[in-house]
Amino acid sequence: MARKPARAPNDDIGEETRLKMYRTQVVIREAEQRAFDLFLQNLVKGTSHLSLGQEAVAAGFATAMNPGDLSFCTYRGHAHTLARGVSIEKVLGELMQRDNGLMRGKGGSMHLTSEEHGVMGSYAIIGAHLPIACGAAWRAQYKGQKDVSVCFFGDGTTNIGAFHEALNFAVIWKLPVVFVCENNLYMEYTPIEDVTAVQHPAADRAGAYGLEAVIVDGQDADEVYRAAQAAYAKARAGGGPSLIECKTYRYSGHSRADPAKYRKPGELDKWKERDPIKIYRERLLQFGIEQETIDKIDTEVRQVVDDATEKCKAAPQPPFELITRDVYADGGWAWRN
Amino acid sequence: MARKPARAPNDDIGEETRLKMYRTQVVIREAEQRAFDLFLQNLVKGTSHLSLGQEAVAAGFATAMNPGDLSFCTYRGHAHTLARGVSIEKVLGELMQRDNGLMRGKGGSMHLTSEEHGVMGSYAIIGAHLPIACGAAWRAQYKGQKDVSVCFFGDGTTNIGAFHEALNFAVIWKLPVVFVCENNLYMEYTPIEDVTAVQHPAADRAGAYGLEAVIVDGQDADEVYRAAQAAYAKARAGGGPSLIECKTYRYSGHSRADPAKYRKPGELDKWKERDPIKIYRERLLQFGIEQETIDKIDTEVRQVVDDATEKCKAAPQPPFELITRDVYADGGWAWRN
Amino acid sequence: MAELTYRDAVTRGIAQEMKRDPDVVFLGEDIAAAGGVFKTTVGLLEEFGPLRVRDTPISEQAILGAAMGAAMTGLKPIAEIMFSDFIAVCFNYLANEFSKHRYISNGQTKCPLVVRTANGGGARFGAQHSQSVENWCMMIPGLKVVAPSSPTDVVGLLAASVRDPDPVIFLEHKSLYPIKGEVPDGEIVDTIGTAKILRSGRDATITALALMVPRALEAAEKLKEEHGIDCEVIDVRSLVPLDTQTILGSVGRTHRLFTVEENPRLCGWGAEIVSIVADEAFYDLDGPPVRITTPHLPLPASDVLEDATIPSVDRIVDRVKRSLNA
Amino acid sequence: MAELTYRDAVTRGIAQEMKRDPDVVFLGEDIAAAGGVFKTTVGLLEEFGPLRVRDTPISEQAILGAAMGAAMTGLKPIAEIMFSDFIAVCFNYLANEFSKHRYISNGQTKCPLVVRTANGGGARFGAQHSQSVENWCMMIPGLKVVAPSSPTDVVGLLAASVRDPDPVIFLEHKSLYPIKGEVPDGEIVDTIGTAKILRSGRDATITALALMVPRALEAAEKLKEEHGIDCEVIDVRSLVPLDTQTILGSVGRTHRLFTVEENPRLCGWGAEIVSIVADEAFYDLDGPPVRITTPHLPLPASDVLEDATIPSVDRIVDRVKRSLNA
Ligand SMILES: Cc1ncc(C[n+]2csc(CCOP(=O)(O)OP(=O)(O)O)c2C)c(N)n1
Ligand SMILES: Cc1ncc(C[n+]2csc(CCOP(=O)(O)OP(=O)(O)O)c2C)c(N)n1
Ligand SMILES: [Mg+2]
Ligand SMILES: [Mg+2]
Repeated sequence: MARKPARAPNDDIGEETRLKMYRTQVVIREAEQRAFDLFLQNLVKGTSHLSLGQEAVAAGFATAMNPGDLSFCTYRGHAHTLARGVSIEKVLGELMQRDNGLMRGKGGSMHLTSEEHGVMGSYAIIGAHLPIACGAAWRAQYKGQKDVSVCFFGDGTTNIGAFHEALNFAVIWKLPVVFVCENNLYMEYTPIEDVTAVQHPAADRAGAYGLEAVIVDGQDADEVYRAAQAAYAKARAGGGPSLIECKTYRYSGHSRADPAKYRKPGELDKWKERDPIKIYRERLLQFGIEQETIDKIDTEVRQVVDDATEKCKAAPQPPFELITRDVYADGGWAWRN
Repeated sequence: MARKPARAPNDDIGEETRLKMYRTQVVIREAEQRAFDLFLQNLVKGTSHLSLGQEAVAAGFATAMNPGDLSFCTYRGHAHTLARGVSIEKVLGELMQRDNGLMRGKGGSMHLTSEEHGVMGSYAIIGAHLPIACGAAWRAQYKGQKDVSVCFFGDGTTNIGAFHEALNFAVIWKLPVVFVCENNLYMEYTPIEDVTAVQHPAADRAGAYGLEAVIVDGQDADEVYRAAQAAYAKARAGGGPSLIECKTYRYSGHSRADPAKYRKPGELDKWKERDPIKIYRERLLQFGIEQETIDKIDTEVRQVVDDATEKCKAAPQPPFELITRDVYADGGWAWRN
Repeated sequence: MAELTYRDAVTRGIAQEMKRDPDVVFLGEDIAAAGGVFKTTVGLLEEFGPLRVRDTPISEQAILGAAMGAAMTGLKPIAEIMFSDFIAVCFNYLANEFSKHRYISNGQTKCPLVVRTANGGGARFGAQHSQSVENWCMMIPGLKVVAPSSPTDVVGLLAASVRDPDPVIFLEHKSLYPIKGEVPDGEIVDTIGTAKILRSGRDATITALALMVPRALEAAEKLKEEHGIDCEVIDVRSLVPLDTQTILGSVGRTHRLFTVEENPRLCGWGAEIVSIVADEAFYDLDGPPVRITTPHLPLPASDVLEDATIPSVDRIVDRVKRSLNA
Repeated sequence: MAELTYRDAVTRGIAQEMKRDPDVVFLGEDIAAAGGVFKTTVGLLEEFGPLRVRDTPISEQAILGAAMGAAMTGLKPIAEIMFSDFIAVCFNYLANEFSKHRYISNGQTKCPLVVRTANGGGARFGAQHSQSVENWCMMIPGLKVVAPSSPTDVVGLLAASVRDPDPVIFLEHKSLYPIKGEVPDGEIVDTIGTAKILRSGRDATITALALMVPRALEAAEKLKEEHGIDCEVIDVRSLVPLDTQTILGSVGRTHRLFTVEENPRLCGWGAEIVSIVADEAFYDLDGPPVRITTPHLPLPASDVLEDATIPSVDRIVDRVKRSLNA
């Protein structure tokens, strides 16, 4: 069968990137779905915050990054961590608090960190990582390094003080940092509109920092990718920070404990019609990519998730000696002589 | 000599109110000037933050208040405290940390509080009192009481997290609170423009909370008074909060220790041309008030300040028994049995 | 008498006080429509309406600041901070504002409010959602600090906290929410500042708080059965005011002191108690006072690691036994 | 050797380290153009330029957050928090973020930063600008906490803090800024975690920190001259790591322990030291260990009241004398 043209006319993204973005979204979808299954089996410990439905945001921003760019995530950070190339096994292992986990079970699902992949941490105190991302960007600026710091957070985070301090700080110092608000309409269980003075929690605040209001369709990875590219380019060129609000929706509850009864009737179904992976499959076909290629990605990813699951189930618990390790830089915890 | 008409045509403020506002400004000017003299004599202890040059803001907002309205001030709160009718002796006594002080020397100059005058405290941690004022306003709303909570703070305060949280909170709950930013161009020693992403630190943030941007000439008590009246009326009518930015300038240093070398050349002189008391004297004359009446106020106030000074100098130190008093509501400090 | 969970006791305590006094209002994140992330406030919105039970944005400073301003002017707010770890983002209100304003104002103002929060470990939530922060609160002059260990104490101490004219930090232990206990019918009001001797004993005094109380009791049983060591167990219940009389009295009888603290070691509440006993009952002590604490490190998330970090029944048994046999 | 104020020693310490290492950067409110509200940073902007010495807005969370992000990725930031009381508005960074990230990440990340802040009373600034918050810092696992009492220690310990691979809270005492001392020429680098015996004595050990050190020394002189009591005075210098060997060694010789703490009593650092000594050196002690602290209350502004609140030379003398004569 003849191959359709890889690039449609006027397309700026291209096949290779699109396939990468597709695979990333499938990785997130499958890994998160597996995480959900595993905690139904009581194999995921503690809490867990899934990004099912929000995959396009993570995929778009990560795919547009260069190696060396830095991600700062929240407790809802599995997606962003996977999107930077961290292995599914390590992520699931951490959720299962096994020794093969990304932090060997010491951090848990809310704190995924992989320095070698540029995932500079997942922070579970709302808003705290926005100033931290500013600091990383300040380092880049000071050292003349060209990496961008990208900071992901939710709509609810726009109402905490640290958000405000970070935005002002980033602008006055013209830092190469990109703030990404994933507006999924809810904080934990409370609709964001009930507790926010403006309609667009991030975009309507941009002007308070002299920034442009940017709203992106968070269900369309291409749109996200383009917005990310523009913001990174601006940051790398010394143009300072951006604040981008992505409209999206989470399919699962806020965390493992949440049955999400607060949803408006029909809301979930309406959003599922614009499922990011569905949208992206159509996009790929539209740009001439074969169904087979797509199916192959799906199969491959599922296989990786299955393998990872087995490895995690077989992995040992972390050893007790980890408890007193790495409090301080000497590797130990001695607060006295 | 025939009395000139007390009200010029179309005037909305009237003689009585104007005389009150004038007297309030003179009280602040004279008392603050005296505080300055007293700390040159080493009779004012600790620190002190004067409002010389900013008198019109305090006078305008206080004069427009009803009894029962509540003021929440900062360390730079002498002006707002005096404007609510607290005696000069008590204020100077507190600055001198004497037993006749408003809090008998226990609080000091940064914490002037007079519940009976509606001065619900002066807060020395930047931004902390904005949420507190929201709480007082919430009580009024909940109890159906008609008082307004008025919260004064500086330009520098608009960059701290609590500012952001309070503004959003006040708007979503539609609280009867008025936020007054006295923009005197500097935080302590740093020009506000060097550290703020927008030109008008408060007004340019109003939109982030769905509020109208209001900028007022803080050197003109009438303008301030009108803005205050409008905001209070809106609050009392259930219309929710306002954020008002008053452009003003402080003549003295930030605090007693500060020679204010950071001023731009000529800046102080330029502002002194628009001295609020000078402007207001002219305004009174223009509305037909006699020079004599004005002079009499000046003389009276000076006398009160002189008398207060003598009383404070003669006042004893606070007794040691105060140290362990009023930590808890039982009047004591017992943390154990 | 009805059997109630610690979780439902929280709801009952709040409801009891809101029914009694219309000035009691309640605010926090996800507490109204959703009934709280720990389901401790289910039904309160329905019972008391949206003016008294209010959902807030994620603005902990606004929550505590608003509670303070309302308390200063005539309400009796209960504010929820979802996890006690988040006190760190609004610590200024505890450390500098509602704790100090009465003093600063020379007694003019008041701050009768309660901050309820889910404290402690055991849920495998990791370093930022599992801390025991009782010492963060105890060290601040002007606060009262309460931490119940049973459903009945939850109701009674919560009622006492709401009625208290001073700011009270009310630490609920998240691992105790599912435990059950018999709770008397009708209104329950306890007294803040009173410890309770839950088990009498002659050989040693063990002071404990919250989740550490059932563990200390179980350890005492084991010590008795397996080693013939007879421990008195005191549920401290209230760190401020601190019932030093009960503790000193007990040490005067047993001559040995152990503290079981979930907060990490340095400057924990046990240090304070040891320093009081060592000073005032030095000659009563027959051996060193010993602190059994979470080690001075952040909490690991993993279940096996977390369980090995927070004081366990076995650790208590072992430490007491070794110490008394030394 | 040159005579230097404690204030100028801060400047010298920062300058020494900024000269040595271009990755050392410095940020805070009014620290650059104005040279700091305590004039501890005069001339640094001129010497190191606006890229390394940066004025910030009043955004303490942004200051500490930015310091952390910079530290994690390769800089060695020094952040100033103007008054230590303001740690309360950015406490989350101390309590939950830079203290825990290395642990949370299983050793992947680092946070080599220094938070400098003006701590302590004596300036008649009242309850929100005079506190001693050493226990706020000491109680957080993952932090190091240093508090120098002399100009030489300021330079040496500040240098050590900047070079330390972990986050260090560096508490300067605002009432010590004007004191003078001889400071050696050339580079000075001290060691964190070491206490210093500043005066040998046989009858009792007094541990003190920062402003309490000169007071303890003066008290020791008086106790010797007026009452024949010979005290050993230890400048603790570093609360974390804590040099327990020096303290335990001293108590082993003197058999009595006093702590002189400026922090208010409950959960103060002295409680921690007492609890260590009472446990590990119980049989060395000839009498109760005694804590001399600021009482557990907010600080009054008035000079006479403030002086009567913070431990004074006379109070130390009196307490030690009464205790040893008991
Ligand atoms: C300071 C703080 N307050 C509250 C919480 C509890 N909490 C965790 S997630 C969350 C909701 C966050 O909403 P949003 O920012 O929209 O992110 P989302 O979870 O929707 O991705 C809340 C309130 C927290 N972790 N930290
Ligand atoms: C949280 C906090 N940070 C810093 C300070 C120190 N400080 C006191 S006043 C001030 C400047 C405030 O500027 P602005 O809000 O403009 O008020 P102004 O003094 O000009 O009236 C600063 C930084 C403080 N008191 N609290
Ligand atoms: Mg959300
Ligand atoms: Mg200002």
